[in-house]
Amino acid sequence: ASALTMQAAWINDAEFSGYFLAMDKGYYSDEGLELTYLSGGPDVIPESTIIAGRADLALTTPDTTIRAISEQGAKFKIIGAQYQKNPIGIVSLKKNPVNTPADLVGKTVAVPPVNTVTVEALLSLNGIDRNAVNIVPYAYDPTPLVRGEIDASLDFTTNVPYTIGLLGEEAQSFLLYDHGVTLFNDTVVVTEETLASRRADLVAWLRASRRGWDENLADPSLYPPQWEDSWFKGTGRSIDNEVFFNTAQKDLIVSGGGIFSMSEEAIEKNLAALQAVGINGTREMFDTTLLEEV
Amino acid sequence: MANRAGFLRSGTFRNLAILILVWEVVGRVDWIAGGALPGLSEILIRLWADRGDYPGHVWATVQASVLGFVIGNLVAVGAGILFVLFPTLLRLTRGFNIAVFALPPIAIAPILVLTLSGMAPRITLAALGVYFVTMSATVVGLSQFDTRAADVVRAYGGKDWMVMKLVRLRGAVPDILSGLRIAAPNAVLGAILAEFGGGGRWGLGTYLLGSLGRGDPARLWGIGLVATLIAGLSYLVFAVISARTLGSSRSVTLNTAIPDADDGAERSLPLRLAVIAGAALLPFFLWWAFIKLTGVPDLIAKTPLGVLDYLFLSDTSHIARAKLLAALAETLPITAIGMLAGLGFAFLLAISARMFPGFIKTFMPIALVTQTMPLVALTPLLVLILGRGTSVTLWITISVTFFPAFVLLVQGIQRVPQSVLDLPRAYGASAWTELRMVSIPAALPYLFAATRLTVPRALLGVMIAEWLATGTGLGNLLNQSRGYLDYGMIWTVAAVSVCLSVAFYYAILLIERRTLTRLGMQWVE
Amino acid sequence: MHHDQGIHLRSVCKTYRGRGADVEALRDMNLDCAPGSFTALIGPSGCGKSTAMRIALGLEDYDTGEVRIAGHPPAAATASGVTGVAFQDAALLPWRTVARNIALPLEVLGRDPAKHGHEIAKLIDLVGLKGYETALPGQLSGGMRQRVSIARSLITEPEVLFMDEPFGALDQIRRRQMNVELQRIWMESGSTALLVTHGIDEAAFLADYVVVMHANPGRVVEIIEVPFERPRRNELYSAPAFHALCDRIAKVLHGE
Amino acid sequence: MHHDQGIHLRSVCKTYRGRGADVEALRDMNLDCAPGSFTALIGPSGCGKSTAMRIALGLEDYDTGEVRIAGHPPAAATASGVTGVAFQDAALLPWRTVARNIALPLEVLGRDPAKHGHEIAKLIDLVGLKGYETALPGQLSGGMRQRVSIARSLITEPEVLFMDEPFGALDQIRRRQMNVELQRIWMESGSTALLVTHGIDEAAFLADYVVVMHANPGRVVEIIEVPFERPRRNELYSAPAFHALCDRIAKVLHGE
Ligand SMILES: Nc1ncnc2c1ncn2[C@@H]1O[C@H](COP(=O)(O)OP(=O)(O)OP(=O)(O)O)[C@@H](O)[C@H]1O
Ligand SMILES: Nc1ncnc2c1ncn2[C@@H]1O[C@H](COP(=O)(O)OP(=O)(O)OP(=O)(O)O)[C@@H](O)[C@H]1O
Ligand SMILES: Cc1ncc(C[n+]2csc(CCO)c2C)c(N)n1
Ligand SMILES: [Mg+2]
Ligand SMILES: [Mg+2]
Repeated sequence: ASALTMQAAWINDAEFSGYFLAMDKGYYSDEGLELTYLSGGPDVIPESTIIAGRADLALTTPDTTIRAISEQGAKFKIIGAQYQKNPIGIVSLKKNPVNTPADLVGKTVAVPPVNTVTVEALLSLNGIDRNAVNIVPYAYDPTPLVRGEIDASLDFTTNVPYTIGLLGEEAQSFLLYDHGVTLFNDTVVVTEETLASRRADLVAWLRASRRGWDENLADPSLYPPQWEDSWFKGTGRSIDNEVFFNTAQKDLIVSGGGIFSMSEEAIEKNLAALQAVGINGTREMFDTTLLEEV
Repeated sequence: MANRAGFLRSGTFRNLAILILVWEVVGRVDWIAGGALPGLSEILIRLWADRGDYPGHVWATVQASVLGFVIGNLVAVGAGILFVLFPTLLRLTRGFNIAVFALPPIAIAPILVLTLSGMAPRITLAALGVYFVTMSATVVGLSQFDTRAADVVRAYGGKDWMVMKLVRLRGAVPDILSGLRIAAPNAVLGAILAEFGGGGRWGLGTYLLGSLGRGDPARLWGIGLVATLIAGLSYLVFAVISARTLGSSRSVTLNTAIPDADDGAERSLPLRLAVIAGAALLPFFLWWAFIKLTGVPDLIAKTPLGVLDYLFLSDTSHIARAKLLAALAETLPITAIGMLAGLGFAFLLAISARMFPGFIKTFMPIALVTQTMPLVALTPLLVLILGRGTSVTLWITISVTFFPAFVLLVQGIQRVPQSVLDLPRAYGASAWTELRMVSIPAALPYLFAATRLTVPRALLGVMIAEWLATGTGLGNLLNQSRGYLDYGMIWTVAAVSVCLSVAFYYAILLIERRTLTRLGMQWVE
Repeated sequence: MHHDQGIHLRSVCKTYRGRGADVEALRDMNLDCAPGSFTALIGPSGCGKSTAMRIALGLEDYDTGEVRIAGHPPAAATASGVTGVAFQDAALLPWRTVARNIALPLEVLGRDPAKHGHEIAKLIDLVGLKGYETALPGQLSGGMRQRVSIARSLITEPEVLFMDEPFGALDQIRRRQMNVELQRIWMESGSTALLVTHGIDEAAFLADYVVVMHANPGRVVEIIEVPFERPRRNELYSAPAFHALCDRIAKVLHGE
Repeated sequence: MHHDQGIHLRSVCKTYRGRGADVEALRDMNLDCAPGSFTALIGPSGCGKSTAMRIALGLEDYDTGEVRIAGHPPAAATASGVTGVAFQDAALLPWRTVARNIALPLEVLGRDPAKHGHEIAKLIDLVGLKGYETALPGQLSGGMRQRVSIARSLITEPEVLFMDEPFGALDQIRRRQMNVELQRIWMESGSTALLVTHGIDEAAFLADYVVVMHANPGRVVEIIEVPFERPRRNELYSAPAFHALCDRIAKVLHGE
């Protein structure tokens, strides 16, 4: 079997269910791969891991990746996209709702500093003055939102509304995707070098992962409970939360072209959205040929 | 046995009980920040419910922090001894030493994770967290030796290393121990912070990350308290040993001898210039060597030349410079205030430690919590209480800076020989008068050492606050740049912040030398 | 128990405890120095002289007994500024100049040193340190440091003066000169003085009463009155009566 | 310049420079202690006695002149273990017990203290500290600390012995007793001894030569030979010839 290392974008949660399942069921071995899975975290920059050669493949945020290619000359290729629609959204409370980008005017919104550009893209695409919104740092803790210290936060709409519900509030959210920021997320990224030398392995990975995702999304509530003592052990999160997450993300992942697919139209939309904030992406940054092989 | 009974009856115990009760009530009735501060019982209940999660995380963190603690401190004490024996070495490596202390963990953790594997990044970060404090404490301790005793050794032909072995090392034991006390929480925090970037599955840091999104303060406090417990145990061990050795380490009478003014200084001008040049270039050389040796690709790892290029020569350099200057303009003023605030707070505490020993014993556990509780977890609460303005920045800066200064100051005050304390007491001096006239001046070398520990950290504290709470200045710039994979800016901010810290440090050093020389006191580089 | 301006220790017992063996430093120590009297305390090394003095100053706890200084418990007496003290060890603050070391008791008592510049200068002159006003203790010889400490003990014009072997490191000439000066100051001020010394002649020259202590346990064995007229002059040293008294003190001291 | 086993300072000048006024501590100091001789150095406080001794031990730089101890420069002499020293200040290590403080020079010289247990015990007995072997310096009286430092200076059985006012804090009985013991040890060992003292009688009792110094600048003004036979006994103190010599020393000392 040939060894392949993947770098995930975040700590173990339902966001990566497809891979967990594929690993548990041996789909990667079936494809002749010996997969090493690296969890992520707030200080892990997945792109760095592959540049440094610590992983062969990474799940990334496309805006970061494309910006790195166009501005730093990084030699990346995007070979697939887990989320057809980015689950990132503006999350607020029902009692103080932010329903559209326009509602953000005069509000305080907490954004992870690494994602400020994404929000700036949203504002710019919707013709809102950047200075009309008070952007403060966000560290993935919903407490300030629930306590009303901030009006909204940028977070995964697939995840945080569940927690807010548990805390006795009702969440209101919209996807950035639905307001012009038409980006993928958890894009599958490799270096050009890896692409050239390990093409077959990458195709194998895509195939096995797709199998895992398909099976997982068939019944989103089925698998997370089984991972209580394995993948999710010690994460501090709850299984109910993962089921919620897995269910919520289904529509954002499945696509007519199969999991990971990147249609020409979708790629166009990504490039257009990035253009709005001055990130110059090109079609060459995406390589759809592996998916075709799958 | 008698000790334990004494403790139960003591004011400390009573104060602690009161403190816990107040905390419980405040937490229960949701007084602070609308209930964001949980009561102690809520935390304990949560802790009990989560008990299954903890062993694996605690074990991972303990492993990393213990290893880092041991390695970092061994290196620190060894380096301290070398530096005292060969002051030139200290001068040469000073920039590097300060850099190690002042480097923002958010900047180095990802680099460490990329260059090292397994537990190594965590151990390294823990070791980096302890190195400078212990080294500094070792150096002050070794330099505050009794020259009369050294004369005895020299009169028998004993050389410097013999004086070191027989006089200085033993005399510095309480100081080194106070260094270890400060190091304990630093090691734990270092390990936890490395877990943020390590992508591992186990460790309190990882657990904290997973728990952040739950909006459950009781869980976060539970993790913080467990981390504090780990650090606190180690703190306690060294505090007890320190108390045991202190009495017999104090001179019976105060040494009045004036130290040689130019002990170990390079005499010739060319040599002095060479040392200065070496000291200035060494950190950059090590930086360059680190990158070349680890072979990290150019895109991620910028060499000093790379940073120069980024900042001055490349096409986009004017944008980078503008961003950097704007950030500096936001960060620097508050840093100056933060330094003073941190130092002032430490000083105030050290004085209270002498005047109200009971109060300070009660305060110690709280102080330890502030040192081991990761600020990511604490900031939401702080923001709820203080908002996102200057006060939260100051608060965070104080909490990041005061502890080493405080412990070192207390140590300096405790070292004053009984015979000189007798004098003010024989004239009925109040504790405050005695402190003012004898203990504080006698502890001046420690006060300066404490200041030198505070100053580089102040900038770091401000940057953490900017990154977590205010979203301004260098801290925010650093974090944002990570989202752009803008490693040029990341290295630039790290380098600039270190250079600033070194500059502050040298400024203090200059004042220190002048003052101590005037007062005929022993100073170390 | 007297409650006058003198120094009174009544049945004071003191045992140092702690590491290793306990040391019974004082057993049933009684000492009465009448107001305005000059008492010399003499005894072998380690017999508890310093301990007794430290107890009188409130610097050391004692196990049983009672202590009154100028009618008050030690702490009250020292805080009111009536006492002056020169310790066995000079105990100078290394970072203060000679003049500022001498001024320290004034500062502790909240008096303004600037107002006492003249007295400080006079005392520096008295102990022969003119020209060393701004020297730091590290620049002085052992005997010079001791003289600073003597000057410091006198700066507050104390009503009760304690001195623990203040002249141990001085040469004979300076010692005798200082003895004469001390006598003068004491007579002018009418203060109560307690002097710990190893010099039998010094004790006989200066004191109204010589209190002789023995060791193990530390206790007073005899109080010898010194009858010579005041002011005593250096000629006294050659008087036969003086020698006879010194011999008597020596005998008691040696336990013969 | 002699290159024998004695102590030789030739035209040594030493000025303390630095903060404030310079102090000329020694001007053209000459000192010759023949091998096996006992020399007493006497002079007013601050005349440079300690400075001369520290220079002889290589602890202090000097401006001009030459120094030879047992035929070697100070550093070489001390390192070879031929010297022993008791400083004016006891300078004990606070964390070492009495016995281990006395053992310190052995450790510095790389000798095994365990092999000298007997000598240590004998010296502790000699200075009257039996029972205090395991006491720490903080538990001792001033005089007791000084006695530890005397014992420490003798533990290496030095060929050249320096003592800076070692008996300053001792009572007369113990002082005289120590004088006799010191004479015995010195005679048995045949060592060269240099004793700084303020006691004229002590100098006359112990020394072959009394070197008298004056201050400002520190210099030797006269060397007085002491003719009394050895071993000298306490009876000597009452001999008229002894008194006459003491008076002569005093005269020179007082500059008459
Ligand atoms: N802090 C202490 N702890 C334990 N024992 C002590 C302490 N201070 C003094 N002692 C003991 O108490 C006894 C008396 O000591 P003190 O200092 O009063 O003697 P002294 O009469 O002043 O002697 P000297 O003339 O040598 O100064 C000594 O045996 C000494 O060992
Ligand atoms: N480290 C120093 N710096 C400056 N001056 C000093 C220093 N040490 C000594 N002196 C000066 O040198 C002179 C001689 O000092 P030294 O200690 O040799 O005197 P001494 O003869 O031993 O006196 P004593 O009998 O009082 O001990 C004194 O005037 C003193 O002020
Ligand atoms: C469940 C879940 N929670 C938080 C994050 C972290 N996060 C929130 S927004 C953002 C930037 C775009 O990915 C990141 C990293 C995550 N990835 N998955
Ligand atoms: Mg005494
Ligand atoms: Mg001297």
